[in-house]
Amino acid sequence: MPNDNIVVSLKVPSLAKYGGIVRDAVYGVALRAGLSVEDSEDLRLAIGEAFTNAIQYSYEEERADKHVDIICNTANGQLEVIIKDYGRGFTEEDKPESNKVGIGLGITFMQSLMDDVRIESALGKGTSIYMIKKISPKL
Amino acid sequence: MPNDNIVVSLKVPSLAKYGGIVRDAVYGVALRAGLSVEDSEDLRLAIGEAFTNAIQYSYEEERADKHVDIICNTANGQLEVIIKDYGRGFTEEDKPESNKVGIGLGITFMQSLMDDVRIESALGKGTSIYMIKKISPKL
Amino acid sequence: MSLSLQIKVREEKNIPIIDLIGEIDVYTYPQFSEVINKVIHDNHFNIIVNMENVKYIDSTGLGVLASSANKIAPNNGVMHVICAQSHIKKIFIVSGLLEKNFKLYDNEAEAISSVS
Amino acid sequence: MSLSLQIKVREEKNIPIIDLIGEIDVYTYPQFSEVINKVIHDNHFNIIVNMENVKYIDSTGLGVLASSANKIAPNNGVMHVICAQSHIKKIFIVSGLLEKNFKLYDNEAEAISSVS
Ligand SMILES: Nc1ncnc2c1ncn2[C@@H]1O[C@H](COP(=O)(O)OP(=O)(O)O)[C@@H](O)[C@H]1O
Ligand SMILES: Nc1ncnc2c1ncn2[C@@H]1O[C@H](COP(=O)(O)OP(=O)(O)O)[C@@H](O)[C@H]1O
Repeated sequence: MPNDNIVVSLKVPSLAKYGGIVRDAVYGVALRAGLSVEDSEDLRLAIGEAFTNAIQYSYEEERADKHVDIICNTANGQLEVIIKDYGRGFTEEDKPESNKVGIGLGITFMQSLMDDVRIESALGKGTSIYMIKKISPKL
Repeated sequence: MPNDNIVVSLKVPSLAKYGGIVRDAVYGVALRAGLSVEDSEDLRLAIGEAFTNAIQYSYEEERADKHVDIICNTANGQLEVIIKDYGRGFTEEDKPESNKVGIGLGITFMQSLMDDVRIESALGKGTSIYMIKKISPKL
Repeated sequence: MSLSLQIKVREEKNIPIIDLIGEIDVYTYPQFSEVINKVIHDNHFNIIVNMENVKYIDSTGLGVLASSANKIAPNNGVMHVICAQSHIKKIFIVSGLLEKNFKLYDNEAEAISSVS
Repeated sequence: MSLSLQIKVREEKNIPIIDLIGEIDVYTYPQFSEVINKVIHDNHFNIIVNMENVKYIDSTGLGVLASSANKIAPNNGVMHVICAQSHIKKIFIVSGLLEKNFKLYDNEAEAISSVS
């Protein structure tokens, strides 16, 4: 169904403990969109990394009163997942200090696991990560 | 944290196969809100019944282009979950014919498992089911 | 997470056992309905439904069970349901089905010895 | 679904084994970090981390492992990781950690016989 445009969206508070819900929901959408279990696991990790960054960097601390949006679009043989935070944002020149446990793997993981990753970020406005995984026809 | 107002919302297409994602997400929110495993399982079923009704009755058939909203609010020691569809709606006098497999248990289950259930429905506009489960302090 | 319900049918001492794994809901109940109707069509009136590995069942799944139980009732058939998990048992209790031709068991051995 | 990571520490042939069950992410990694730091503080330089029952680990969990591996490196310590599932193995491969003082095993017997 190449022209079936399916949209699933999820909004959670900017709190670390909601990561599991986000990852499970996106994994479930991926399976239903026709991604293989392996590709869906890859997406689970990529989404997990983007959510972690939203939690660790968008505000100084976890915020129950702020939120993160996750939007999944299935159309034209691919699944696009967008993770949006409304926090500080970053540029090459102006980045929050890497968290002590960060080993610079988050964005690397996203890029190596997804077919395409695009980052839109504006200081003071927030960050949106667009990730695309192609739906390969089942063998 | 009685005044911590946590909001989680989810929007899925009006398709039967998204039920699992809805139930798992609401179950996850319930655990995080401090509900016991047993109460969270009750909520899983109540939400499942409300979602099933949205799928079976709001339109003549499943619709990828229509959607169901699920909104979870945690505040004042209770979790409220709202399921909204934008379909035909119903009144005591004007109801869609009960589905062949329906045995009139859906709303009964919701009422017996939740602390409070309120139904708002308007013909041609849709149906919203408000369900409340109190968060009992852990023993 | 598996998307589809897994269903297997086997026989023990001539009694059909339907093993269900996964979730029975508005998406998957038609599969379950098809399988159980076939079993009844083969003239089995005592049926064991093994729900030990069922994570979720709602009124759509109970509806399939209830209408199947109605079909076997004229032949004194009984729907024998194995379910170990308390939240699944609770659903059967709340549903009122246990007042009809339904029996619940904690495990397969119990069910088989009761039926045969 | 369990909300918190479950962690147990035991010893086999004087080698500490950290059993992890659940998900290691931005929410749960501090628990893991605390436990592994305690083990290192007790002067163990060869550590087995059993991830057979880990459903998910991301860069926060790998960060804990990487910094622990750095701490034991001066004593020729090695981080021995048991992981059976392919999607967890893949994360270790992509991370580049296997080029450092890390070793992967398919099961506990393999890990123990290699360390002792
Ligand atoms: N959502 C975000 N908001 C603000 N800054 C971010 C966000 N995501 C990433 N960054 C910045 O990009 C850097 C690189 O991120 P990443 O590749 O995940 O590695 P790490 O988290 O280990 O530093 C982070 O250190 C941070 O400065
Ligand atoms: N979301 C909905 N939209 C329209 N009608 C509904 C909706 N939910 C319930 N109804 C109506 O209410 C009736 C009772 O629902 P329920 O208690 O779940 O039992 P059943 O589905 O077995 O009939 C349904 O038969 C239907 O007519």
